[in-house]
Amino acid sequence: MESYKGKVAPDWCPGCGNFAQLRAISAALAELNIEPENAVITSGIGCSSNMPEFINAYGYHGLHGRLVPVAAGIKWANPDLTVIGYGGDGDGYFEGTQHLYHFAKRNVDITYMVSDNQVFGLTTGQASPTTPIGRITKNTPDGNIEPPFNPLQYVLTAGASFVARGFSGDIKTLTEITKEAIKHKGFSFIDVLSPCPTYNKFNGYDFYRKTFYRLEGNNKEDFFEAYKHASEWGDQPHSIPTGIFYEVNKTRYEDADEVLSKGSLKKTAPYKLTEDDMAEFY
Amino acid sequence: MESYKGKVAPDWCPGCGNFAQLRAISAALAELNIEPENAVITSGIGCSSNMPEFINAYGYHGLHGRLVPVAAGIKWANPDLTVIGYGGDGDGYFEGTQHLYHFAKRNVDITYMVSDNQVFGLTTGQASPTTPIGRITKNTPDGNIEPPFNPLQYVLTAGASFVARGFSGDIKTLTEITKEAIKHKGFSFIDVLSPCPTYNKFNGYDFYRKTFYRLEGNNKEDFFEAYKHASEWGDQPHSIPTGIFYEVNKTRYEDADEVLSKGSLKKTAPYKLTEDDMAEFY
Amino acid sequence: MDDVIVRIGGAAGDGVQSAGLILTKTFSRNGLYVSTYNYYQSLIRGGQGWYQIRTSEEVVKNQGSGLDVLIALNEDALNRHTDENINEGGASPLSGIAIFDGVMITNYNKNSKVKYCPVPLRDIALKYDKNPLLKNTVALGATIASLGIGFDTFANVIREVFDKKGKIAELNVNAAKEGYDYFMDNYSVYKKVKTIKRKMYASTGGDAVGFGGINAGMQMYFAYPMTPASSVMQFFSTHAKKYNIFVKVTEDEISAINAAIGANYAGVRTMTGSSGGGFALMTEGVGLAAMTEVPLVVYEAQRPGPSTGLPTKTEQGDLNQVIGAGQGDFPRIVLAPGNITDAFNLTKEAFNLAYKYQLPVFIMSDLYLAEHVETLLNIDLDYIMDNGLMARDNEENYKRYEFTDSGISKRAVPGQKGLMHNEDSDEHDEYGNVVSDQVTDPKIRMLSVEKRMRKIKEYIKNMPPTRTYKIEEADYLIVQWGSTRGAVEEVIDKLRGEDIKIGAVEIDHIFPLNPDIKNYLKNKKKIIVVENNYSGQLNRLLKSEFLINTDFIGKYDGEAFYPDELKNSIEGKINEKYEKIKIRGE
Amino acid sequence: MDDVIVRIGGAAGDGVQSAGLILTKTFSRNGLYVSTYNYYQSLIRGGQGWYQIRTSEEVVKNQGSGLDVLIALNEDALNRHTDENINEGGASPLSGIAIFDGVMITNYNKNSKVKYCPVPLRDIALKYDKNPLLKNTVALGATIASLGIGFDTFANVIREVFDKKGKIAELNVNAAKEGYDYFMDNYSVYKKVKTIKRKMYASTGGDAVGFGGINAGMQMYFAYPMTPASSVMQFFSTHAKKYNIFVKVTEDEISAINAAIGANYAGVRTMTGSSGGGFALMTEGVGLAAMTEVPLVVYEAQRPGPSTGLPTKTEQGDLNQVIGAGQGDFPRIVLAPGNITDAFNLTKEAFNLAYKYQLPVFIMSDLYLAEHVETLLNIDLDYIMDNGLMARDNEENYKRYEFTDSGISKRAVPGQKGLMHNEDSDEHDEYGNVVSDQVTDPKIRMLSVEKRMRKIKEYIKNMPPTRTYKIEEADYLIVQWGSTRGAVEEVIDKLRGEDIKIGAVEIDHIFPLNPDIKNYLKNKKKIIVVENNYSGQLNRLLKSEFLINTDFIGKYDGEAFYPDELKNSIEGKINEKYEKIKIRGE
Ligand SMILES: Cc1ncc(C[n+]2csc(CCOP(=O)(O)OP(=O)(O)O)c2C)c(N)n1
Ligand SMILES: Cc1ncc(C[n+]2csc(CCOP(=O)(O)OP(=O)(O)O)c2C)c(N)n1
Ligand code: SF4
Ligand code: SF4
Ligand SMILES: [Mg+2]
Ligand SMILES: [Mg+2]
Repeated sequence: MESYKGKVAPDWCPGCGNFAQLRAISAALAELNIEPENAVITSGIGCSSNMPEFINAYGYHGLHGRLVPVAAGIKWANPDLTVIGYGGDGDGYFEGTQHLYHFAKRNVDITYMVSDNQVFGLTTGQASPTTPIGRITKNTPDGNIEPPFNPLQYVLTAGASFVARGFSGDIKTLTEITKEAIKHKGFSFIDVLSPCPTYNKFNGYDFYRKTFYRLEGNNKEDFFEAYKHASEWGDQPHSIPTGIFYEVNKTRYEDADEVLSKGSLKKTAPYKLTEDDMAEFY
Repeated sequence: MESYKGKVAPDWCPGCGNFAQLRAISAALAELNIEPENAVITSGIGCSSNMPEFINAYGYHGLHGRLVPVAAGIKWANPDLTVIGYGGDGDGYFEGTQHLYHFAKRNVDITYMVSDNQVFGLTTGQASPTTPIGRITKNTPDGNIEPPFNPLQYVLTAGASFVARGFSGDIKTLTEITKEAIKHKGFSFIDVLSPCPTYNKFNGYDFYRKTFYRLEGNNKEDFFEAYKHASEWGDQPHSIPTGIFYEVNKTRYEDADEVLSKGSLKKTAPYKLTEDDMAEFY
Repeated sequence: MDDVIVRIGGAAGDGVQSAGLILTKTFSRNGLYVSTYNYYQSLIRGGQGWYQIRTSEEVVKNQGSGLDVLIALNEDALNRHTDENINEGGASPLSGIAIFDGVMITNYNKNSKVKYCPVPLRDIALKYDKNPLLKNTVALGATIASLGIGFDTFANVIREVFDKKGKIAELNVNAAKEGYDYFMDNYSVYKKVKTIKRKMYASTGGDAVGFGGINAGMQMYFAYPMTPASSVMQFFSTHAKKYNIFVKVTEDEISAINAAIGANYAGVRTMTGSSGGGFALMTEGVGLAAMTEVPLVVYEAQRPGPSTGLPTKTEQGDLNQVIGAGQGDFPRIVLAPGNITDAFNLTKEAFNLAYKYQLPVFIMSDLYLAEHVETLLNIDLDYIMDNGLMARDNEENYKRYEFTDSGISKRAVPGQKGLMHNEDSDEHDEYGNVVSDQVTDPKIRMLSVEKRMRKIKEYIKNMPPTRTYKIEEADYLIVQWGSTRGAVEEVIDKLRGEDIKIGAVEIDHIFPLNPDIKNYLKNKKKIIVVENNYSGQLNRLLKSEFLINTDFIGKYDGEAFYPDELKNSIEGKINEKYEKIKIRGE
Repeated sequence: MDDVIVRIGGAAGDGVQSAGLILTKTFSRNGLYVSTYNYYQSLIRGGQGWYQIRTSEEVVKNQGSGLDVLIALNEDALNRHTDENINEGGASPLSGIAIFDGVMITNYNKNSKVKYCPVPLRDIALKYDKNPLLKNTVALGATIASLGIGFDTFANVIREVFDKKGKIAELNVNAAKEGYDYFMDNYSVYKKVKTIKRKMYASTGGDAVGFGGINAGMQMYFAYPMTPASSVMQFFSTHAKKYNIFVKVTEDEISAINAAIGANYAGVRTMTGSSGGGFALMTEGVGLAAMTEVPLVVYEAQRPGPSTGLPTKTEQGDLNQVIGAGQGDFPRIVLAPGNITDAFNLTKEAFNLAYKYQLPVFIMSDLYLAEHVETLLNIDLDYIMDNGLMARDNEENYKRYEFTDSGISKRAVPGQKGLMHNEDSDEHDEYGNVVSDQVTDPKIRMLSVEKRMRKIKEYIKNMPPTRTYKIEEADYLIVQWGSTRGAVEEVIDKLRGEDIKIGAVEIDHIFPLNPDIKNYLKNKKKIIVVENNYSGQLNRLLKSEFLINTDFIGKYDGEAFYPDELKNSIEGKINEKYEKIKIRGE
């Protein structure tokens, strides 16, 4: 895990959930013996998205909402890399809505983890797509009226082959989930309940420690069971499930494609044109 | 219905499914006694999206994929209007993916009908988001490998309060569905199985006449029943359900919002600032 | 000018900005002009930032060079701002007094130009409360004392700022008083500030745009948050109920601009806005508004690019993007307010222009303009909404896009009887019907392009004259746009004082350029274009329009110009000898 | 020039284009140069369109003015193209022979310049098959006969085109033969075309870009379909297996450019492309590539705007958009091929430029260039992939964004050992770490801006000299960019023939402009900028760069320039007297 420690110290606020995800990702990569040079962390824009700087791996910190196509482009170019996308709930469920759905549907072999703090952190506290109804935020002084986005049901409907939820206050499970997600062949999605002590005073460690529970014995291949678990939420004990909701074997896009399935393009020399190839212009 | 006839004759290919939707929309508006001046048809870009020119109502033919926000903007400005969005499957399920989801979730009171011909018509025959696996199209010479998009499950998961499917070959039902959709208070979504004899030789009238059936006696308030019906598809008789899958009462965004719920902004004079209002700059 | 500059330095989360605002309000309430500067990072906690306030009984146009009073909230701040080689983008080191916690900060670099005035900030604060921010109030009290300002107005400001917090307010007032007294007891007034009994209004540029929007009859705002455009959204969000404004954060910027187009099309004045990156996503929508001739006002607040760039810094680097937004040739109007008062006025103008000419109008701001506080000048709340030409209900043979001499055709909005028509992003004829639906008509296409473009000719005829500053007999001419205005004017004042004949053309209607500018370009020894960017984006426009040789002064370190820094650069240009490239196509 | 121009007119769905392609191939196989023109609507069926082929034993550079042979597939087409006041955007009316179905079309407008050659197309066709398109083949047979070209090569082309359809091919050959014989029996050869035994290659601009991409080692293409950019995507889709290219249609253009950036970052040459509207959505991504210094090639194929505009027509209206794409100042290179051969060559160059300088490179095309067919000149398949500076594995103290003299720093791609680093859309230091993460450093920001901008200075030093045409002793200078080149050169040839000293500067490296252009601007009587747009987008660039007075000739009816039309306009400008605006900033 030490080998994954970046040269820049994280600049998140004390108590920020992102610290846990940083540890979980670093630990998972280390425990899976993936060399830092073969891991790429790509992110969007948000507090969470500052992650790549803090990990000793290849990092690509791109645009708000666009990490998923970047990740897919990298993976398709070089399948030998472990590609992890990391960003916020605003990043993934607002600005990047469409990419998440279509790349999950395509079942591209990347891992995508969302730091879901139910708020826009970096822009200082506006409502995010997962902000609950009634919540007072910077831009909803009379309470949010927009129904929250359900990330797990969204990616399940898309056809993601690995769907999970973690909690920053349970690093051990989060690390395990992350390891499984990386090992999984196909699109792996992890929504993480991540406290933002600065802008979300409601859903902190205390709240989740009280309400979360670990899914156990669920049939991970049962779509409807997963879909129903994904609708659970509340402020009572045992209200919010975490763990792996769904995991199935499914053809990866890379395997279905005639060109990609032939092997790494990175390792394949480009085609060399000859005079013969000009025949079609004749 | 005559009163809705536009001055420009439709330029679709003979046998195109869009003719049926033109009739259904015109008939529904006429039968509901909505005056042409109070109806707005807004569309994206595609063969289907040429619709507004052919209807005698207010028409706004905007950008590829962006009709939903335009429709919402119109409705929020003037709630007395009947706003109908009409576009293609490429338009709505690729380029406009994110808007459909979030505005359905917001339950804005518009009707959105998609001409689902499983192909990009106007750009001459590329695979669309609903093109089945294996299908040979202009840009998939060896067969499409991208899993098709399920529009009904998508909007159900989003939280749309009216979800239906029509078929161009069954204008009567389509008209009924359209009427119900317009009457419904909230986001009404209709996916229409619409033949494209020019670029989709597979799913024509014959195919659907054989395979479609009308949902009857379904519990329209049962989410999971609707969700499961939405997964039915096939080439055998009674494989493809049409009709209203889901319809529930749900707060419209306009009703939840403090400002919009006070009344039509179009009819309300803007606030007049006075010297007193400058107090906060003091 | 007789002024005072105070700076508060500390880490993010130290309450630097709120302390600054209390001071700003105190000066303003004492009848003084103010102008502030906020130097911060894209960080929630930590780092190093500072807030500067310049105040005077005369109009203050920028943050000012020089520094009279420093409140240092930590050691780093004390060292940083007393360092002769200060590296804060043009800000001056302290040459005055430093107020800091002499108990906590003991081991610092000494500078002979500084009078060190330690105050036991924390010790005093702890007498009242454990809140670490209370020591800032103590420091503010000491500062007020150092400037010889009476305590009462200041106390009232504190009460107001903390008003929701009841007895916390009194606590703060008392702690402040002790800071005030401590300074009085131990040091003498450093620089006496004369206060005046008069009402002053001060606001940020963001609030001014918001207020201008309300004044212009705007009723809806669609956006997706992005610094530094968010302050306008924030103004509308917090005033939604009061002013009956519908504010919606959409899933992305594309949605925001399309919803705004729908709302304007339906006849309700609506604005959208973003910063450069979000605006990039809106550019397709800009062309849609232009083609369908739907009025649209877009607020574009710049920050240093490319890409995410420096989210909390300032620059004027998006002019090319705004002028180039959207494929094809089409008319657009770009406004660039030069100060906060202008931001208010031009926002009002933007709506009437958009509605009169039925095209996209941009208000270009930048982080500096949007976020700093300045005293408002000449605010006039009168406004006549001009919605432009409208068709009458049931008008016969109504042509939405009639080919008129002015290029302006009558609008009709949904709900109007007998005026049903189609508005189309495809090229269309006078009725709105698509040109290529049956047989493409190259002639109609040409006429349509010309019709739209005539609107710009009409606008140019009706443009207000270009704003100038001390242009009389000027040998040297500065050309500037947007928020550099205040620094430029101060430099001109100073150089005029040194008998250099220099003046400025201040471009706040930046695209298209007003042809009257050419009158000011004649017979100049030098034309110096000043921009807060690297490449000279206005400079390029000016050259192409007026075929002039210019000198260029750019700044692209993320900070606004400081007057002394700018004066140096301008003097450098004036004294510089160089070969002019002479190429003429005659 | 000794040439022949043939035009086929009919409705969409009538097979106009496929008939045109057979003719084009036949000319090419006979050793002739060709250049075609396709006039069509955004319609699947109906309307009126046509396809024109110009052929000659000498190089043919454009579609040509004049019309020798018309194949009219319906009455409207016959009347339209024989009308003196033809309204098809500059195309000439027929002054030659008309081949049409004399049985079906009997009641048409007569024109004395036309020799009417009715052929019972449908009757002949029906002898062979009921397919209504077969009559086109009969007409083509008659056309070949009218030009005195042997039947055999033509027959082979038919066989090849219909080859997948087995006996249908023979059917077509026989029907064609009967059309051929009918013409021979009833009319005489109208204009004898000399054929030559030599190998000619002809392609569309879209295919040329695709082929150039393959030649340049491109392995991935991401896009979302949009006319007229789709032809490149189509080339890659149909050749994916052969050339081992991964082609992906993404959910939108935003996804396409971000995926392309990811792929290039990971070290595989990848391109993306769109037309103006889709490109508008990509503009945020352009800035990302520039900031992170990821090599990126973007194909931008123009059509008339604004907005959806005229999807099947041509224009050069997107230069402002491409130059303005993305907020902030950053380096970019824009190429604009002037013909189809150039499209191939510049695509190859684009990749090496993108990789050498690590920045976005644009290939700007337009519908005319992308979709018409022309004979390729000087095709060279040799290519050395220059991936620019790369770091060695485990290099010590590796700085991804090292401040070098050239501005170019060594790249490292994921998978390389010991070179792990961060690439960031936020402003960063030499290592890639974010500048504002702890304390913003205005100095580093400045140095970073300058570092990126130095790459453009380096590029300018290494640019190929600007292309010129008959520049010797020219009094008059045409400046053109992109696809207008062929028409411009032909007009120059003609005017030189009339003893007017005129030449051209042909700009295919359009941004930044090559400073060497100024050498050609000196001592000209007039500089005339020719563009296929309304406002003169290159003109504006030229003026700002070289401070020259210019004349401007624009065309914005959706069609490309025709040589005679352009000649008239240029002669008009040469003869025009006018007052020049004289403003100098000296
Ligand atoms: C195109 C674009 N729009 C908006 C922004 C401004 N922006 C930066 S971060 C952010 C939201 C951050 O929220 P989230 O994604 O939830 O991340 P968090 O900070 O909470 O981790 C926004 C809107 C941007 N950088 N780019
Ligand atoms: C931003 C943008 N991207 C691409 C296009 C090109 N385009 C026009 S129509 C279309 C797809 C049409 O398919 P669909 O939406 O299914 O409509 P249909 O023609 O099948 O009715 C595309 C990709 C465009 N106009 N704008
Ligand atoms: S604002 Fe919230 S999400 Fe951002 S760093 Fe601070 S605690 Fe974390
Ligand atoms: S191409 Fe298909 S969808 Fe388009 S008009 Fe023709 S039949 Fe209809
Ligand atoms: Mg968040
Ligand atoms: Mg379709």
